[in-house]
Amino acid sequence: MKTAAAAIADNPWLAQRARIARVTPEVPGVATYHLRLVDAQRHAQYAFQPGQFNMLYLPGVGEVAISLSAGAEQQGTWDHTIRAAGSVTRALAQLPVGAELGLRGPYGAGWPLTECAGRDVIVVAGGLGLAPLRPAIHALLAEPKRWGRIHLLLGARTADSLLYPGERSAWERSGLAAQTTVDRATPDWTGNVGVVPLLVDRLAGFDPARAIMFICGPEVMMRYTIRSALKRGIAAERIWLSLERNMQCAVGLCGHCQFGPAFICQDGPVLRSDRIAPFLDVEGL
Amino acid sequence: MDELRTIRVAAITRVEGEGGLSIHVRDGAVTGVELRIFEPPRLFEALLRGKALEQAPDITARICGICPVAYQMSAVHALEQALGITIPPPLRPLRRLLYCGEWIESHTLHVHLLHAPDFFGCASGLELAKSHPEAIQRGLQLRKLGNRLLEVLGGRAIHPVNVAVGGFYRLPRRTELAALVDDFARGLEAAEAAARWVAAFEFPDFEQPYDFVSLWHPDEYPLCAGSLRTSDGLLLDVAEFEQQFTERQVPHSTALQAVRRATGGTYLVGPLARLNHCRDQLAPLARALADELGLATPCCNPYQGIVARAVEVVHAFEEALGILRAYRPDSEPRVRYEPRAGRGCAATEAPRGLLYHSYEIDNEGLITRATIVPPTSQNQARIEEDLRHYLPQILALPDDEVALACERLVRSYDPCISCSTHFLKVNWVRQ
Amino acid sequence: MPPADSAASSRLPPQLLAKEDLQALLDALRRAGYRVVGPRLSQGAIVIDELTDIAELPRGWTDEQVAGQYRLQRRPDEAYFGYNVGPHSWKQFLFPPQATVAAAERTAEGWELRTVDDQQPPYAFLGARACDLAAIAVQDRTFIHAQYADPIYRRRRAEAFIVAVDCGQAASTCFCASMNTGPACRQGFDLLLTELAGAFLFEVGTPRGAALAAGLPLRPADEAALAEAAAVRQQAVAQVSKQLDTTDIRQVLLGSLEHPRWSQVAERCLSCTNCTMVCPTCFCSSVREVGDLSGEHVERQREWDSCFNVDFSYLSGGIVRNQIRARYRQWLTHKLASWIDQFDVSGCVGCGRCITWCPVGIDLTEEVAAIREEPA
Amino acid sequence: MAACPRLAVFKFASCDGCQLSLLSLEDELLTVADRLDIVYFLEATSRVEPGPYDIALVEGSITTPDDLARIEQVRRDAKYLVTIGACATAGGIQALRNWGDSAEFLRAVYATPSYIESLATSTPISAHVRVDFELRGCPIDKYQLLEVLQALLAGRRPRLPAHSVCLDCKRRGTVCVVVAQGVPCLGPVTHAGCGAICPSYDRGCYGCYGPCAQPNLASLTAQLGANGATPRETIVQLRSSFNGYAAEIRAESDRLELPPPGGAPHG
Amino acid sequence: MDRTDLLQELAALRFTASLPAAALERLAAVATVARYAAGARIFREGSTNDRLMIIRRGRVALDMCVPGRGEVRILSLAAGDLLAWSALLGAGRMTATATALEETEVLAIPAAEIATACRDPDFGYAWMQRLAAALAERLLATRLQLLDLFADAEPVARD
Repeated sequence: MKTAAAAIADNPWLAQRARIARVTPEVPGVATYHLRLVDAQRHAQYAFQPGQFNMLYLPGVGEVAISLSAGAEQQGTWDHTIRAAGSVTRALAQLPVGAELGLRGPYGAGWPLTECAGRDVIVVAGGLGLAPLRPAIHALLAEPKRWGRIHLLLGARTADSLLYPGERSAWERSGLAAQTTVDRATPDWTGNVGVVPLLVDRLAGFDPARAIMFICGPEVMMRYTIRSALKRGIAAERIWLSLERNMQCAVGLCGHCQFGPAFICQDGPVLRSDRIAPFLDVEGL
Repeated sequence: MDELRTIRVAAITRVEGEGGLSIHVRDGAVTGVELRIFEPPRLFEALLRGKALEQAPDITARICGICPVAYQMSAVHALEQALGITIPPPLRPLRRLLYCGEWIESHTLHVHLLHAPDFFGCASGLELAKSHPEAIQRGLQLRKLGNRLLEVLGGRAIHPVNVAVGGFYRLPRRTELAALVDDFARGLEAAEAAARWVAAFEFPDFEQPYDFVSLWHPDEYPLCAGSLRTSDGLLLDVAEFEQQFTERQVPHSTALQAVRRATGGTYLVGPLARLNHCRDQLAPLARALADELGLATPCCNPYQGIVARAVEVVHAFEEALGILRAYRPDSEPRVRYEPRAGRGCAATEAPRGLLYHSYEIDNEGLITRATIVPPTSQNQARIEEDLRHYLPQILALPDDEVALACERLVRSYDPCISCSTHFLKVNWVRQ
Repeated sequence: MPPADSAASSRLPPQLLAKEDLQALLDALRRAGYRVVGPRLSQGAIVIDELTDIAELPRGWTDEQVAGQYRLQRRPDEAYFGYNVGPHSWKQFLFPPQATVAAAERTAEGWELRTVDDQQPPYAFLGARACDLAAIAVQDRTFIHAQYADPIYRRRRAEAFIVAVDCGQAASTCFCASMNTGPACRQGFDLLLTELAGAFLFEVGTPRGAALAAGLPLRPADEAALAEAAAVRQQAVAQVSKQLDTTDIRQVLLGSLEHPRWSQVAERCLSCTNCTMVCPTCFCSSVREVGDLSGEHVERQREWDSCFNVDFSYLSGGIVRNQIRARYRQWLTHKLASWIDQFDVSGCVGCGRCITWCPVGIDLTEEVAAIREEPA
Repeated sequence: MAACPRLAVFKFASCDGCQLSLLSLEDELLTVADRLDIVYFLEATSRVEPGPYDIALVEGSITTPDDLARIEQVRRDAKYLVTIGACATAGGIQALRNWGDSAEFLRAVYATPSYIESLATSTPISAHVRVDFELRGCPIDKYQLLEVLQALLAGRRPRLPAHSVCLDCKRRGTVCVVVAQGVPCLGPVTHAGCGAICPSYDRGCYGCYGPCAQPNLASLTAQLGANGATPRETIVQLRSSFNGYAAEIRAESDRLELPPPGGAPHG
Repeated sequence: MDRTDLLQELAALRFTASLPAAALERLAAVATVARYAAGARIFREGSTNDRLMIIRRGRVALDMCVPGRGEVRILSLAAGDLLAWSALLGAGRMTATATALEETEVLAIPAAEIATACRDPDFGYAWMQRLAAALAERLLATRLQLLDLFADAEPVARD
């Protein structure tokens, strides 16, 4: 029987102990869980690429794959923005601050930030899809000189489910051009109404020839966002999307997240659209 | 002034489930006792018609989740008789072994979880476990061994899958049975301890001149085979069951009641009947234990049924151990046969007593008629009679105590109806 | 990837092991600490189970296999290995159907999280065929890839000693030749036997094999024995009748995702998972959380699972592959096409188990042929 | 859920086997009794308390007018209503009467059928009230029952697979009886949960757990027919079993225009 | 705005950009600029309107009146989007109410002029193709909205 350190390197099933340091309620049903690894040294050494995910483990309930939504440089914790939807996430939502859970990761391929150098970057998010993009936005805004213009196109069902409202203004002050749109407008909403691909259709202020696009959201939204982006002249090789499948092992051993030629856990979740988009259109794949 | 009391128990079947009790008292005299079995009728005898004979063991098992093996055993023996086939001799002990599993499972359940609490004034075995943890734990572990035997030999404890007309679907591997030997040796000791524990209970002083009916076999304690024996000295072939016993329907019960055809008299089947008739055939340790415990035969106190059950558990462990140790899988699992028209009947000893099945089959092997007489419907009339004799002793008590006392008496027969296994709701209606 | 560990250059010259000395091989393996598993008769088939005595081998038996049917038959001779692959594969030993991968214990502070060591003693596989060796090589790529390895598989695989047997016959369902995996064993074994009329041709594939062979009563193989072995192997080659055309198969299948054939096969497919279970390379699994009532002790149990299960593709939005058509297509295109994307090798080794053990006799080679015949 | 949730066990037309499973949890029984307050369970305790109940386990099918009223009361009293077993979930073996002449059935069994109050049909609980979870099997598996109780205690959905028996057969290394022995087997269309017992005893699955998710009954019945199986051995078995009244099986037997499963000899 | 500017602008706006030069010229010849202050009603649901519009600057909201719920915002439009296309049909009855969300300018083209121009098969074909594409986009967007895409969206989370 092995415990702790020695086994981590060679056993992908071993989770590390993490503690809920804080919980920030975001939009209804969604909260950001600020996690701290119990082992201080591991907490300090932990590192991830924006777009990567962790497996969060609640013993007795199960494991769930969640993308990191912010790194320790933000608030000293490793953050996950989660909607209470399934058994694990609902049980997580019941846990008090200070409760322990297991964490494995980071896993998967993240957003290709190096590819952004010198390019206009268009970040397109639907709903909670902004969460896995947030670390990328942080990284982009940290070194604005490395890239061209940075656009954020964000859609949500309703105005009050547009994620990270306060932070978005700060991003805008740092030079990000943000546009939002909602599916359903309440009387007090004066912003855009309609789906995100429409924002892509209308987007001005970028050079299609040198733009790169990151997309995360529901699969249908991503499919039509890609279509709009291609119409706008952005090459398929520069459109990246984050896909979701039922990940269980997270390390390519269990087969659950097969998608066409890819293992989403390992080759993804961030994949290049020219490799994966043809399969998005096939029903039941 | 006329005093009319009606004691009603709200919920009992031909087979197993929920029943009730109504007691009518006028001027301090018991005028009527009805053991009311209103377990919803499930009409098995009708359902069986048109079914392939091979389905009978699986379908009749579903009559009772506590003693499915008994139903399977009576069914296969009756059908084998109808087909004119005999199972290979090496399979006989395996069928007895399976039956031992069921006796252990069923008897230990009744002894520890259902009946023993009555002797301690507890509502349940779970409650009794708080004051007598060792005894209840021992009972649970004994029951687990019975279930394990059923699982190994039958595939599972409730509704086993391995019983086939002609034998078994698959014979156990020798290693599978050998693996049980050590645990059964320990189980035998625990079963003896349990019997000693039970024999020390205080039993109400109540005896009746029972007409006991059970199977009797010169060479073995009765499980799967034997002749019908009655207390008045008859020794009959099972084929005469329907001439000797008849079922009558009463308006207060979905279960049919059985009586001796000649006299219309009630009779009692079950552990007391077997023990009284077949004490000499008990395995040596069980027999020695019966002597040690001073169990008199004939024993005519129904409350001491629990001791008879505990002794039968010891017998079942003892016999099972012998079979487990001697087993060699050197036979075909079952006899092959061609369907043919015929009729056959059989009785085996369910934990609660004699279980009679009779079938007619056509030349395609489809069942055309089925008759099933379970032990509880045979005991039902006798239980009512006991209550009539017992009630005068206790009528002076308040209603709830009378009800409780009646419940205890009913429970002592281990009737195969779930409510009476531990609860009879008695409604007193003062008229 | 471990390199092929038995290049022909490292082989010693073939020798002969007398039939009656097969027990000596078994004993030597057991003495070396291996739990020997190999073919045995059980439940009307030749399965793989523990062996302690050569008498337990299905000597004199063979099998007849067609799509959806397998029958044992007596052979006219007393051959030890005169049959084809059965319902079991060696996968069950390297990638066990059920295993505990991790455990958690509640403590005063929170949770103690730990892995659970695999306690299985090393296996020796007696009687692996060429397609089996290929299948193990395929699973090596799945379970021991660059970044992560499955600890159970990695350890068991590293320890496993493989005594392969060359086929002298083929079933009607075998198509190893098409997949370039057999029928002759070329690599991946420690020892290789070829059954001749009076002895086994005995070849060593690894230093570990050589070490074990050192204690055995072997004698040099003469020309006649070598010729007989060649004839045995040639007989197997001649008997492999089924074919799967692999030309551009990735493009053909991934380009035919909307082919009407998927709907046709879905009418027959029971989605029962049998093909994936008997497949020696299918590796899908699920992890179950098994806790006690107190909630203090939890085990994470991994079990074989299958892409044919409705729940397998569950996503919070619903079931992705919610029709048999989509699940059959997923299996076949993964096995024969996208496996190549993922592991640079086909997921099919041509053993034919999925054909024999499909209760309704669906034959993947026929499905591929039908799709080829009429491109969608 | 309350600190010590109140558990009630109810019985309708059934054999008691499923509720017995709870008592058959020998090693866990006393722990279960610690974690759950068993306030109504006629088979096990004389303690009888009225509702409300946190968890009601319901065994058996609805076959009498009295049952109809009783199940509605159970529903009103129960926070979670869980059906246990084939009777409660699919009508049980007694649902075979649903195809027959139930009055004739009564006459066949009872000399005076007028004493008996019975409905013409045996129907599952879900045909009458909302059911929160259905646990399959004839009988249920005691460990699956434990999982259901654990899940309810933990406030999560029970994790019970809906796949076919075949998968469990293979996991335990059982050789397929259809392919190797030509034995008819309902495993490919039957819901897992028993642990694939029958094939390991050299017999075909006879469908105790009812249809699996998306069963391809048409393909299986075609295959059974092609193998020369007679209806007596196979196809009728699908329906003349404990889950014959399950929707998928009813649909397939209607498609095949099978004769009624019960009733008069020679149907 | 003079005609040359209009022509340039039409060539740059998304809706008209892909039209052939000759078609653009015909449109430029009849287009006029209309300005609306923020909050101004451009047209009302149920009213008739004989001018088709292309937004050149600003944003426009489309609302529909639902009895009991009042005005429900269906869509917002921006520069390059087509507006009031119902003018080309029947009596030109508007199916939604259009309101300028900010200071907005539109290029207004009399529907009758387009109807006349469409008698020229070359213009008619080019115009109808463009119009069909725009309406298809609008329809697709509406369908996506119907799907209520973000209802349960979650990034990578699954359990």
